[in-house]
Order: sequence, then structure tokens, then C-alpha cells
Amino acid sequence: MSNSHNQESSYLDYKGRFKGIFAWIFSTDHKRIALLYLYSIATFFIVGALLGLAMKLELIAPGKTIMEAKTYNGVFTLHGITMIFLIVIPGLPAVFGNFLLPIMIGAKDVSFPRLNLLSWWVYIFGAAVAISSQFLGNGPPDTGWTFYAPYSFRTTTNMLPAVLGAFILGFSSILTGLNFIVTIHRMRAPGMSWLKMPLFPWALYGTAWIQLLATPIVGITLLMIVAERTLHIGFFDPTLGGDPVLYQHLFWIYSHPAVYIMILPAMGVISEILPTFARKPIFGYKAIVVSTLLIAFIGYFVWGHHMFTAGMSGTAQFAFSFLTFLVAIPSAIKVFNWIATLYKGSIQLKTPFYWAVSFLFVFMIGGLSGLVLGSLATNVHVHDTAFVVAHFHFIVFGGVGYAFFAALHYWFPKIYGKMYDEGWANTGWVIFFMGFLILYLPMFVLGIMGMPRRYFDYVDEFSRLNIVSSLGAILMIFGLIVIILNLVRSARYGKTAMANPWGGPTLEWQISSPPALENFNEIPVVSKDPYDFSNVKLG
Amino acid sequence: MDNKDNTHIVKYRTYLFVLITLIVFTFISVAITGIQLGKLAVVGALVLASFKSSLVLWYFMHLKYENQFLRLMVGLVLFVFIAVLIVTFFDYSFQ
Amino acid sequence: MSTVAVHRDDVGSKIGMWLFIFTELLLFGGLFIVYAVYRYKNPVAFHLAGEELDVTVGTLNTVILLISSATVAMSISAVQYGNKRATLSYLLITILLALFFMINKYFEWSGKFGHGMYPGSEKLTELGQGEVLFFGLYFAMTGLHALHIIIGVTILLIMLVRIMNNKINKTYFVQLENSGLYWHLVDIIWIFLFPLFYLIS
Amino acid sequence: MITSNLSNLARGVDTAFIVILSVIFFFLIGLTVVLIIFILRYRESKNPVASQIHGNNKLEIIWTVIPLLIVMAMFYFGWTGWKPMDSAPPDDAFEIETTARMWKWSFKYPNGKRLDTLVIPAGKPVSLNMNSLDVIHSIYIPAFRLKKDINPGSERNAWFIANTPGIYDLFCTEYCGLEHSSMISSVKVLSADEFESWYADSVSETHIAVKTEVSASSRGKQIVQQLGCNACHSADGTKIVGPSYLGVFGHEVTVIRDGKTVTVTADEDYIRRSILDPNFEIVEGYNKGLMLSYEDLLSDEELDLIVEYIKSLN
Repeated sequence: MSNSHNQESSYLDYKGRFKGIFAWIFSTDHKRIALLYLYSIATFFIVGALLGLAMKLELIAPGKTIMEAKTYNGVFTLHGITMIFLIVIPGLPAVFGNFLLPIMIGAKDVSFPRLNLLSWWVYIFGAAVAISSQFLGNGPPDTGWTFYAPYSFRTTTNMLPAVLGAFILGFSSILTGLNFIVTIHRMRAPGMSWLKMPLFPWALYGTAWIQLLATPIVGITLLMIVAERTLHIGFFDPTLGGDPVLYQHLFWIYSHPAVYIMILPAMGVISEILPTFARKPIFGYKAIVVSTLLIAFIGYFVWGHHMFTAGMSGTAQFAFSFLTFLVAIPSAIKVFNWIATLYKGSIQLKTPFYWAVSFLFVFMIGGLSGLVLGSLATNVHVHDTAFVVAHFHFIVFGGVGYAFFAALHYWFPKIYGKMYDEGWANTGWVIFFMGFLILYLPMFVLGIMGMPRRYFDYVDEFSRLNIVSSLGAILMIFGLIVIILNLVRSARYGKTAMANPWGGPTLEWQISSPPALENFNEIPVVSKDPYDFSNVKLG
Repeated sequence: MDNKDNTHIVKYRTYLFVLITLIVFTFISVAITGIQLGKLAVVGALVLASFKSSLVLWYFMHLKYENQFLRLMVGLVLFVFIAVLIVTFFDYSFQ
Repeated sequence: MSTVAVHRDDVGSKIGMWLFIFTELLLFGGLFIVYAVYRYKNPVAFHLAGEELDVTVGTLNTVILLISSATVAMSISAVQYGNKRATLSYLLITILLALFFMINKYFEWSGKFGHGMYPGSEKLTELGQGEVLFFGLYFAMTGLHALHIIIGVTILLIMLVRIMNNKINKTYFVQLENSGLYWHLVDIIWIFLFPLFYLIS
Repeated sequence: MITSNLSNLARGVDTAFIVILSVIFFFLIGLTVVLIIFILRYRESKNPVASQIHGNNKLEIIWTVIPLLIVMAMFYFGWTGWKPMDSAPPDDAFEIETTARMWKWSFKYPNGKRLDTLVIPAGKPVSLNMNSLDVIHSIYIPAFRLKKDINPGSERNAWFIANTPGIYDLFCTEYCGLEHSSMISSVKVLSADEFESWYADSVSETHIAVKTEVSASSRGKQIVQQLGCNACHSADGTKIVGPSYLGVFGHEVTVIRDGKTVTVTADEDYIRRSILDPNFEIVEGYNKGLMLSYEDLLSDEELDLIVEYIKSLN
């Protein structure tokens, strides 16, 4: 097979049975599916970010500023649902997992390509159902993304489409996870033993297990809400004998591990980027693998720390707080390992590296502030306040968002075969980073002062910090605009990228940019460790 | 990739034997509830049900003949579920 | 030039099926957690409500499902022996037993409905809260289980056609195995539902 | 802000805060400094060739064990600081029945006093027996480090000792619908003597004080506002959660009663019924079960004033 032929049949130019957009939305190629996810997620992300901005503008001053309380409640609910179920949960696995997992383990595709395409269709269908809740009869749902009982039975708004949408999205998540597990088990290239697998696939493996084992629980819980609202079967409504706290148990049995569904792949991305730009192996590969699996496992049993004020038994509170502190350890190990990876490296200061390092910084703040929430006494004071919102955004937006942008810049040349404009990329990063800190840091203080979350209006003593926070939001949105415009422009007009612009050691850098339809002409035989830089060539 | 690691054919007789055992145990569990055992009835019924479902898993679902990995995963999933149940009861049984 | 070979990985698809079964188990697992908690909180009401269910019907259905589980397993042995006729007969028996199960279920449910016992009914709400929870769970869990039976029967019917067309044969039968796995899952769930609703009273 | 010592709960919570925040700042600053030093020292221009280090088991063990010890210490402080919140109230505690309903707090004292702010004595244990009538609410007094969810269908207790007289914020922190953020009140801590005389004075504040306004209808309007009725019912004809007051009185209304559609005239009785037994009949197009009876919260006199107010909106 000649090289020129190879160039022609890059996955972007491939002509299959269908033409135009159908060549994409009916393609079973994992790379095209990854881009389908990227574009859908980016669209939802812009909507979600604007909703977030609207909330911050409302909170810039006490009282009504730009919207009614009813609208505000609908806005934070929709912001939560889109951001959680449509963006951060599928985010990294569906976009970068799909694109890179097969390539990084030396396979031509995932195990079940058609199932993979089905996942995307289910995702779009679920998103459509969830979003339809905004436009039907009784107005947008106003329960928050947690759908707590019994309020979710009492509100007259369109709960059902929102809940069903989340249920359907769960299916998509499960199918992706299932596909990844089988792919990793069955399709690793010859010679790639488990401990020769790069860390991003490892992270996806841990994530996939959580997706598989936690999502059904929230699925059935959401179905119970549907049954309770439509058929009046008593599950959680106290007037029918139910226990609203049990709803919280079931909800968090999923939704706490869901945080690890979000953050594990982000950690995987960082574990890829740091070695490449430090030009040395990741520090303590095995420790990172083990901590990935430990986080996935222990993370399953700490859900109760969302419920320390809900009225659980003292024993349960004790146990959950203890387990929560345990799960901090593997995350701490990872941070130490990442920092140690830079020691005696030869660091190239490129955009993905900036994103990765700022990830480290915000992740440390997010993780350390989590200690306040894991501890019983302090949790009670800051639970359900702006502190939780700040912590959560540092982990989920700070963690996943930064990792997403890091990944986007890092693998951009591989995905599009073009380079982004570095000057604009760095400018966008600086503005975004500043805006992010100005937006969320004051919320920690507001929370400790006692400002409850999901408040449309607040007492005067909170107003100063809220102004700062809202101005930060505006700045951050500017940063986002710069970043996104730069990437969109570069995908079309950027300079042609080399196969391996960063000198990355993993398999995806050993094939052309953009990859050919089936990734590899011949399945590679792996004999090296994943982060062995001895024979890596730039270019 | 090897597709041939499961060529074991289970004999009809084995299935028949397992089926008879399952049915016998079904009647045993029905009979047990006739006796007033109080709290033990719950435990007894669940133990019997677990035994029956292990038979189904082991023979009907071929776990006996599958590779180690699958057995490990089934065990892990059951462990996770039971652990979640126990942790939930940290709340309810100490209220 | 390598041609795009049809990717076939029987072991992989079986692992995939098992993973799917795990999610199904945990889907019911959520309901079992709810059952366990409410039973723990309302032992007496659950005891009394359980007596309203007919043990004979429950036992009959258990036996039916157990036999159907065995026959679907036998059909896999049959296909491995290369005996198409036996494969088809075992599968047909399985499907007929499943239909029998559904007929039983239909009469049981319509009996309950006839007595004014259905979710949200006035008669039900007049009973204590424990009873409301018990019957809510009863309808939800056996209903979801029945839905799985319907899906299972549909899949088995498709298998039947594919065996007739020789799409499934001595060398390629992983689809039948996977359908069998699904059917056993339905069986396992019933093995737990039966004592929890019909027996513990 | 961080140490308040305004209640008996505050000391333990604040100790935990100080311990945890110290650890946080130590690690955050320390690690950030190390990170920056590494980036500056080992950037490509300074260090062109990277050393291929794969790891160091001794270091790994050290930075597993030390954080483990530190988090266990933090866990301990969190647990001891929390224990008083989980304990049973002392026998001599002053008991107050606390009722939360959509967007309103109500505190009922042993002598029958009832009001929407919490007035308590300093230095004496106060025990709140809390109920919710509709959805989950959560009582939060930041200054006292007190927070407990109130679930409908089960009573919960929270007890504390306020140390210093003053006025403090009281919030609902569990999202409870439209007017969640206005479900705020305050805690007035009086010195023991002041409290005694306030408590003995049966005239003041037994009910939501309505004295200043002149006409009956405007007094009714004030009650309606204080009870938070406007969250669901508008005065200008807008459809919110429930029907508007505008132009109801004296007109025909189509309602659903016992599953049957009936037309009734909205007279004084109808309005009283709608407030005291809201689910008896539901205006067509609205949902059942959203409003609960206000029987315990209103005197007959106040009810009359509300009726006058609604009459005035014709």
C-alpha cells in the first residue's frame, strides 16, 4: 500500500456508501463517531455555558436583575441537565475515547462499531427528549438536575421528558462503556500486555466499569419517578408511604460514581500529555494504574457524603465520611506522580502543556476543597451552599473542562491534520484561566459565609463577592470565545500538521495525521513500554 | 483472535439433572414457608434462591466452562451489589 | 492489499452480552434495594400483603421458567451437536413455556385489577402505607420482569427464524448463546422475585 | 468569619475548619511552588535532555502513607466536631415546634405563641422539633453552624445553645421550588431576662402582626404577602401555579370535585374552603395536591381579612 494512497483515504476524506452528512451520521468508523460527538457536545456546551452566564448575570445584584425566579429555576435546572448528562458524562470517553482508544491499543476499530454508532443516535435521541421538556405544555422543569423527591412529584412543570431524557442518555453511556471494555479485552495489539497499555485507555477502562455498574441504578430510579408521577405507585413520596431519603441514596449511588466517570478520563488525558511535553516517562506508571482502579472501586461506596444533613443514621455518616477520606488518597497519589513526572524533564511550553498544568492547579483546589466536604462537621456548615457549587465546578469544569481543552489542543493535529494557531490558543487560555478563578474562587468564601445554593435572590452581605464572581463569568466567556473561534478557524485554515508534532511516544503518533480509515495498514506489534521515548522521532 | 476457547458441549443429562435439582429446591422453599420460622424464613428463602441462581449461573449460563475472567467479573458485580446494599443498610438499620 | 474482513469475535460478543447482563442485574438491583429497605421498615404490612398473592400460581410460574431455562440451554447443546431439529424443538418448547408464563401472569394481574387492586386505585390507598409500598413494588418488579420476558421471547423468535435459515449453525451459534444468557437472566430474577413476593409471608 | 463561637456547635465545627483549611493551604501552596519551580528549572531551554526516570517506590510509599495519616486526622476532627449535632437534646431544653412549608417558616412555642421568626434565649438549650408539610426543606443558621434537612412525613430534631444575643440569618438550603430563595427568616437571640419578658407578653407577635394598615382589604393583602401566597397566586390575572385572585369573587368557577366537573359561584365560603381545604375542589386546568391547608396558620379574623382582599380585586 503506497503512502500517497494512504493520504487519500484519510478518515476525513473517505467516501463510503453515503454522501454528504449521511457519510457521517451513518458511519461506523470510530473516528467519525468521535467527531459527531464532538460537534454535538460542543453545541450543547455553548448552550450550557450561556445558561451559566445568564445565572451569573442574574446574581450580579440582589433581587431581580434580568429574569424571574421561575425562569432562574428553570435555567439552573437546564444548565445542570445539559452540563452533566449531555456534556461531562459522555464528554471525554465519547469524543477522545472513541477517537483514540482503538488507535492507542493498536486496533482498527472498537469491538462493536455498529453499537458505537447506535450509542450516538441514542445520545441524540435522549438529548432531544430532554430538551423537549423546555418547549412542552407546562413550562421548563424546575427541580434542579438532582430531581429530588418529593418536589419532583409536586412540581407541575414538564418533569417527564427531562427524566426520560436522562434515562435514555444512560443507555448511551452504558453502550459506550460496554463497547470499550470488550475492545480493551479483545483488541489490544499483539504484545500489548495490560501493563504496556497507555494510561488514557486504562482510565477509560476504569470509567467504563463505573458506567456499566452505576448507570443502571440511576436508570431504574428515574423510571421509578416516572412510575410514581404517572401511575401513582408509591416509591418515594411520603404521602404514599415512601421515603424521600431513599431516593437520595439511589440517586447518589449513581451520581457520586458519575463524578469519577467524569474525572477518571480527565486524569488519563493529563497522564498522556505530561510525559510527552516533559519528554520522559510518567512517574510511577503502576501506581497510577492501581490508583485509577482504586478510585473506580472506592468511589462506589462514598455516595453518602452528599447526604450528611439528610437525616442518615450516625453510623452511616461515620462510615461514609471515613470512606470519603480514603478515596482522597489515590487522587493525591496521582497529583504527586504528575508533579514528579516534570522533575528533570525537558519541558516544551506548548498550549496543551499549559492546559495540563492549569488542570493540576485547579484540580488541587477542587480536590483539597473536597476534604472540607468529606469531613462531617465542616460538611454540615457548607452543604448546599455556594461552597459546594464552587468545589463541584473546580472538579467538573476545572477538571473535566481543562482536560477536555488540553486533549483538544493536544490531539487537534491528529484529528484534523492541521495545527491550531498557538498565539491565539495561549491568549484564550490565559483569559479563560483568569476568568475561571475570578468566577469560582469567591464562591468558596460565599459558601463559608453561608450563602445557600440555587438562590435566585440573596441578602445584601453576599453582594460584593457575587459581583466579582459575575464579572469573572463574563471574562471566562470571552476566553471561551477566543479558544473556540481559534480552533474552528484552524481546523479549516491551519497549517498542515506532521504525524508526530509533539514527539509523543504512544501509538497514535506513529500513524499519519489525520489517520487513515482503518488506522493501521498492519496491526503493530508492541514490545516497548507505553512511555518509552528512546526511539521517538519528532515530525 | 481465537474464537475456539469454548467448544465444550454440555450433555443433555447434565441439564436435566440440574433442572430436577432446581425444581426440588423450589418445592423445598415453598414447604419451608409453611413452617413458621419467623425471621429465619426470610434468610432461608434467600439462601435457597441464591443457591438456585448459582446453579443457573454455573451450569445453564456455562460459567463452569468459561474462562477465569468472566467468573471473576460475575463475582465482582455481585460483590459490588451486595456491598452497596450493606452500605445502604448502615443508614437504615442504625436509625 | 488487505480486504475489509468481516470482524468476528465470538468471545468478545459473549463478554459484551455478559456486561449487558450485569447492567440488567443492577437495574433490578435498584428495585431490590428499595424492596429491602421498605420491607425492613414495614415488616408486618409486607407480611400481610404477601399473603394476598397466590403461592400456587407463583410456584407454577417458577417451575415453568426453570424448565424453559433448561430447554434453551439444551438447544445450545443441540446446535453444537449439529442437530437442527432438536435445536428448533427445544427453542420452540422454551417459547411456548414463556407464553404459558405470560398467560398465567395475565390472569394473576387481571384478578388483582378485578379486585380493584392496581397502582393508584382507591382500594389500595385505603390499605396501610406498607401495603401500598408492597403492591407498588409488586406491580413494578413483576411488570418490569414481564417486559423482559416479552423482549426475551421476541429475541428467541428471531433466533428460531435464523436457525431455520441456517444463519445459526454448528460453527456459528454465539447469537443463540447470547439469547440463552438473556433468558437465564430473566429466570434468575424470577428466582428471587418468587420468594420475596409470594413466599415470605 | 471563620471562628464565631456563637453557638455550642460552632466550636467543634470551627476547629475542624481550621485544621482542614491549614492542611489545604499548606499542600496547595507547597505543591504549586514545587510545580512552578519544576517548570522553570526543567524547561527545554534550561534542560535540553530529559532524564528517563520511571519512578521511585520509596517515594510512592511515603506519599501514600503520609496523606493517609493526615486524612485520618482530618476525619477525626470532623467526626468529633459533628458529634454534638447528632446527640439527643438535654431534658431542660426549651422546645419549639418548627414547621416548614413551601416558602414559609413557622415557630410555635409551648404557650401557644406562633411567629415566623425564631426568638430564643441566650445560654439555654433550644430544641427544634421540625416538620415539613410538603417537600424537603433544610434549616440553616450559618452563624450557629446548624443545618438539618426536614423531610416531610417524619419529625426531626435539632438542638443548640446560642451564646450571644443578636439577630442572625436563617435560610432554607434545600431547594424547595419557586420561592426557595425567599424562604428566609431570622433568629433573634435575646438575653435570658429579655426573653422571659418577651415570652410572658401574650399580646405582641402572637400572630403575624397586622396593625398599621387601615382598610380590611389592605390588611388582607399584607397577610397574603407575608404567608407567601403570591408565589403561586397572582393578583393581576397571570396564571402561575394556582389561579389568580383577580376577578374571582362572585363569578362562576368550573371546578373538579370528587372527579366530577361542577360549576360553583365563588362566594365567601368558596374562598374559605379554598384556603382551609384546598384539595376539596380544584379549579379546572390546575393540579391537585400542590397546596396544603392553612388551617393552623390563620385565625378566623385573618381569614376574613383575606376574603376582603380578594373581594377588592374585582
